[in-house]
Amino acid sequence: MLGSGLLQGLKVTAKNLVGSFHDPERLTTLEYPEQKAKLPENYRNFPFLVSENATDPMGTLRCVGCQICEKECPPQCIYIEKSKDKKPDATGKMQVYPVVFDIDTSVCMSCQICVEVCPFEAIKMDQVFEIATKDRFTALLLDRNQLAKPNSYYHEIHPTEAAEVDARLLAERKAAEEKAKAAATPKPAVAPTPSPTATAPKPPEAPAAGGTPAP
Amino acid sequence: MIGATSFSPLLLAAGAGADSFLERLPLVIRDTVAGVFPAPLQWLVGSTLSIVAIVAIFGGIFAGLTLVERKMLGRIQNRPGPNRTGPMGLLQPIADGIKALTKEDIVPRSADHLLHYLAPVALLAFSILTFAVIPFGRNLVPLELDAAVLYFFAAGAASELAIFMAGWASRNKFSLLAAMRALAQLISYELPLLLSFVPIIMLAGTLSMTGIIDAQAGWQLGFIPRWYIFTPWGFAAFVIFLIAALAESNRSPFDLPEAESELIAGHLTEYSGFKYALFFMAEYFGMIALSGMAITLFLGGWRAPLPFLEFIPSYAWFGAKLLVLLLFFIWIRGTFPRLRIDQLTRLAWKFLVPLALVNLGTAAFWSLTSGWSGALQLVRWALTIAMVIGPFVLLGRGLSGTHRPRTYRYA
Amino acid sequence: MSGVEPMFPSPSSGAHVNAVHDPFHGDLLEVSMGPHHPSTHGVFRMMVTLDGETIVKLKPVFGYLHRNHEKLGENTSYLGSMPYTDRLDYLNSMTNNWAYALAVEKLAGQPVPERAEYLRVILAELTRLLNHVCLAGFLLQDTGASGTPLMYAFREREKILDLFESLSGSRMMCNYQRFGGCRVDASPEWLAGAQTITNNFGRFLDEYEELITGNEIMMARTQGVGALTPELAISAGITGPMLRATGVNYDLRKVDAYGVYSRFDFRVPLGDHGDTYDRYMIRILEMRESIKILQQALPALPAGPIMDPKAKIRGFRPKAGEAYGRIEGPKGEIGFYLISDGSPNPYRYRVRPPSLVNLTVLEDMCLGQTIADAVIILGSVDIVLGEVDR
Amino acid sequence: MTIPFLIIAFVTLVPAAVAMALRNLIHSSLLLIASWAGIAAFYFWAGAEFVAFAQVLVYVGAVSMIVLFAVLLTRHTRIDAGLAPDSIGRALAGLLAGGAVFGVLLGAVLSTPLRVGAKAAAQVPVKRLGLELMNHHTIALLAIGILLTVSLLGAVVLAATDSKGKGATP
Repeated sequence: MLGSGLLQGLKVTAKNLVGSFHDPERLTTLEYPEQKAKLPENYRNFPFLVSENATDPMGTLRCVGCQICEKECPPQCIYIEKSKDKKPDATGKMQVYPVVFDIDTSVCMSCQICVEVCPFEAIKMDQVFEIATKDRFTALLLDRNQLAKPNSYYHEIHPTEAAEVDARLLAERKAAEEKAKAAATPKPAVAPTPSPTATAPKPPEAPAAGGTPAP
Repeated sequence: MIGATSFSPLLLAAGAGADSFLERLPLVIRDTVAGVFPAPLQWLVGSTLSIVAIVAIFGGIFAGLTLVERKMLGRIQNRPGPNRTGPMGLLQPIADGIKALTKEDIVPRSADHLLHYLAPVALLAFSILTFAVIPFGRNLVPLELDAAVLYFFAAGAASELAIFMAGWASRNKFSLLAAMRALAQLISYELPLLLSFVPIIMLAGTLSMTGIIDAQAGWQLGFIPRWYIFTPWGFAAFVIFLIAALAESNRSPFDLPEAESELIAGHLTEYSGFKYALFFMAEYFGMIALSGMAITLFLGGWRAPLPFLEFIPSYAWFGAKLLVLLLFFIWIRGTFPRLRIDQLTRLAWKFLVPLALVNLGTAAFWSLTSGWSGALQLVRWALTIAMVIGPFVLLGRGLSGTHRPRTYRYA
Repeated sequence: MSGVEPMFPSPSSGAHVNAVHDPFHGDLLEVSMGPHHPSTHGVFRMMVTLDGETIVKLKPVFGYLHRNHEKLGENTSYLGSMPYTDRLDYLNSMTNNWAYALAVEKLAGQPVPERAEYLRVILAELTRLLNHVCLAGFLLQDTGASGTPLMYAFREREKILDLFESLSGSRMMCNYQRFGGCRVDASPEWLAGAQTITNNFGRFLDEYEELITGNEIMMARTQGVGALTPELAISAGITGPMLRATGVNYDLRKVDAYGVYSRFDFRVPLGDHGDTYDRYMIRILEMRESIKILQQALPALPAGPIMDPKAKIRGFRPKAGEAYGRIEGPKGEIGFYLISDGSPNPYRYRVRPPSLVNLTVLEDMCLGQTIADAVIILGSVDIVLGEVDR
Repeated sequence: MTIPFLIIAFVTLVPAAVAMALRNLIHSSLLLIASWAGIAAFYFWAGAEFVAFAQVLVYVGAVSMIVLFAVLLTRHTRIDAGLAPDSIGRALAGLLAGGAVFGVLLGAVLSTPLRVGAKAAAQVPVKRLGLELMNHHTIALLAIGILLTVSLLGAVVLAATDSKGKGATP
């Protein structure tokens, strides 16, 4: 019959009209400023530099200025200048640290390749997306002070990931101490314990290069 | 004096009607206001009062309608619709009004300035003229004309002129193409619109609105009102009238002139600011006037649907029916895609006009056999229904012959 | 077009339009639709020459969104190009990633673990649902239904995008596949979420079909409009739902049987007329087939690593040679052709964009139709300008 | 000669006169439509409502469209073509012809037996009009009906053959 398709269409829209008053499935709008959507844990926006504690962010930056992320970043939006002197890092080894670490967030596309290739777990993805600014140039170029955030914050936004990373770093630190103890005591006959390879449960971030930057 | 006798002031209700205070309220107001002025001026004051009342009330209904439309479309599409301005978005019409007023009114340099300015004014004038004859309530008949229905369509027909002026004055290829489309659509749907109400005139025996409403008075079998929509030919005429009304007011399946996906905004491309708002007001007034007409012709004007509901004042019933029809218009806008120009004119000439003509015959048969009673009554109903359904199915097959949902094979 | 003397001076304010005189058809109207036009799905322009309402000539103009994707590919490492493939056909980033990863794996002979193969099939079918729902919504929007079907389509699309966000971190720019597997493992809650979505999708499709497929106006507007003959489709290299709508049985998932598609049983719908209605219906039926694949793949997801342990992320130098990896993307055959000279950057990086190839026959389909049909025909070709212009 | 009569006469005659003088064809046709509305006002003033509405419906609604379409679709006239009389002789001939027609009309009007009544005629209800038409003037009504149907069918046939000739659209 000629009009039956049209009447069916009307029935569907009527069902949705009535449904939108009682069925949450049929009213999907989220009133943004008042109700905020819960971000999934894997959500990533712009990167940030992880520092061991909040008190002295510049002193305890995990980043050692190895510039791997600068080379691997597809749109080349990271700029690093190494320091002349060295300072001990978490495992006590003397490491260079970045004097200048800029990320141009107007170029960065949050693709998290820098996180993937960083052997030192020094850069992670943030979850802040309300970063509108009026100033187009300086405000979008974040220097290391604006980028640095404590490890506790990292635990806050990516709990499971942060836990695995801490477990791995702890293992490395213990292995480094044993090696140091073994080296300090007389030369034992047996060969030094092999440096711990990638432990199984870790998400395949990057094969931990045992502290020495890969070429 | 100009036709002093024909422009009679608000008529006192002829019918018995409940004399409740609410029913006579409009008359009381008119008499008190007119009483202040000297005798010769009283007619003038009465008319201006009704004009002011119509423009104010229907201006308000227009404002409310824009909000209701956006809220209802939103709800159909699983979203709440405007709810930021005012408590439930209630201040949205005021916000739209201010926006329309403050927006810059750009007139293209090569446009025909006089016509460009005159087009929205003419369109709005013609569509407001049509409100003069619609009886909103028992005592709310602005103008009691003997040939009221003809007056209504005369005013409606002139609005095509305004659309042509708008399309032509913008001197823009798109708006000229769209103005041509709009005219083709309006002219081809004028015929079904007129033909669908001719059977009503034939059976009611009069062209005046109050006469038609009186012809629909009384109840069948105790509680079914004797409205024309409850007769088979009346229902068919009502459907044709609604389809044609949709096309006349450029509403959803027929909103071809403002087909955004093709010709940007049709003949409204070169309008902005308050002129654009005027066009919209004219479109909504046209829609309200046509639904008012449909109510008067088919749904018994301001009559209550059930005998024991007579205590509610008549203009409340008119308002309720108007609301139902307007919501139906919005509901259709939220559901159907748009017809192409050739399909649209083919629907008018090859489907609606023949159906309306056949309906004329059915109504004639209905009026001739009004004497039948008892068993013959059933025969009469069956025959009329057959005379309505038969041509519908035959013409329908011709219209969408090849279009059928298809079945698909799988590799 | 000879004698372009403007009989009717095109007003400066109006759209760029002039009247041309053509010896065969008399006075024509040359109208430019786009690049800034409400219904051209992005920055795409059609120079349409009209005789009254019917189209006499249609010249597509594109390139407004050209971002030099392939030359960039030659200057970044293999891994560096992966996030750029999200931006090719920005509606289906998962299938773009998979096509690129497949090409590089073929180049480097990189094996992929079982779980990653299954995950890739699941994500590709979810992307197919996403893309076809988007198409149905946009097509109806072009025919004039004021947003209602589009909103229903987007309501379903959002659920799938939330899945992608909780898995890969971003709704549309997933950057999820790597050479030799996937980047992040799918948690059990994620798999449960995917299962509920696939189960409810069938119900949504029935409601959607009830609203649209039987609708007389929709049938009148799309049946017999923009018909494409199988011969022309094959010779023009059309692939994907557009080709199957003309009745040619060619689906890479069956032809190449790449990944683990051979383990799932699904059917390939074929049309007979090749017009806009068929192209719309083929995509609806393909969605139903994708649901069937998902319902088979999700429970059968094996445990195990999702990344081949020997796969290298940095310093990835495939041996010299060339490879062409292709998959059945939602819009057609999306392929990546790579030539490697042993350095970390590819020597040549070429993308085969299905949208561009399907677009080449736009004029053949639009000749003789009206301007209102041209909009729908363009909608049914389902182009995304990111992929057309690269 | 009451004031409304003068106003309506002004509204009818002046637009027609201006329409003749204007260069822009569209403006002049719109003014022509305005003068038709003036004629409808005359009917109103005379109390014949039905004829007034019919006049508005037919002329201002439909015939105006035909005039505007004709002006628009005739391709070869420059839209703003204002034909200045190119020779005095032609202008004089025009005036002469106009004057002659005016004289004949004036003679007919003055010699008719219609009495110039100051009071408007009695209000004729539409029902009586209908009955009158159907009883005394049925032949005239049917003849006009047939004429219109024939012209309608002719138009449809013409349109059908015309579109086929120029390459039918699918």
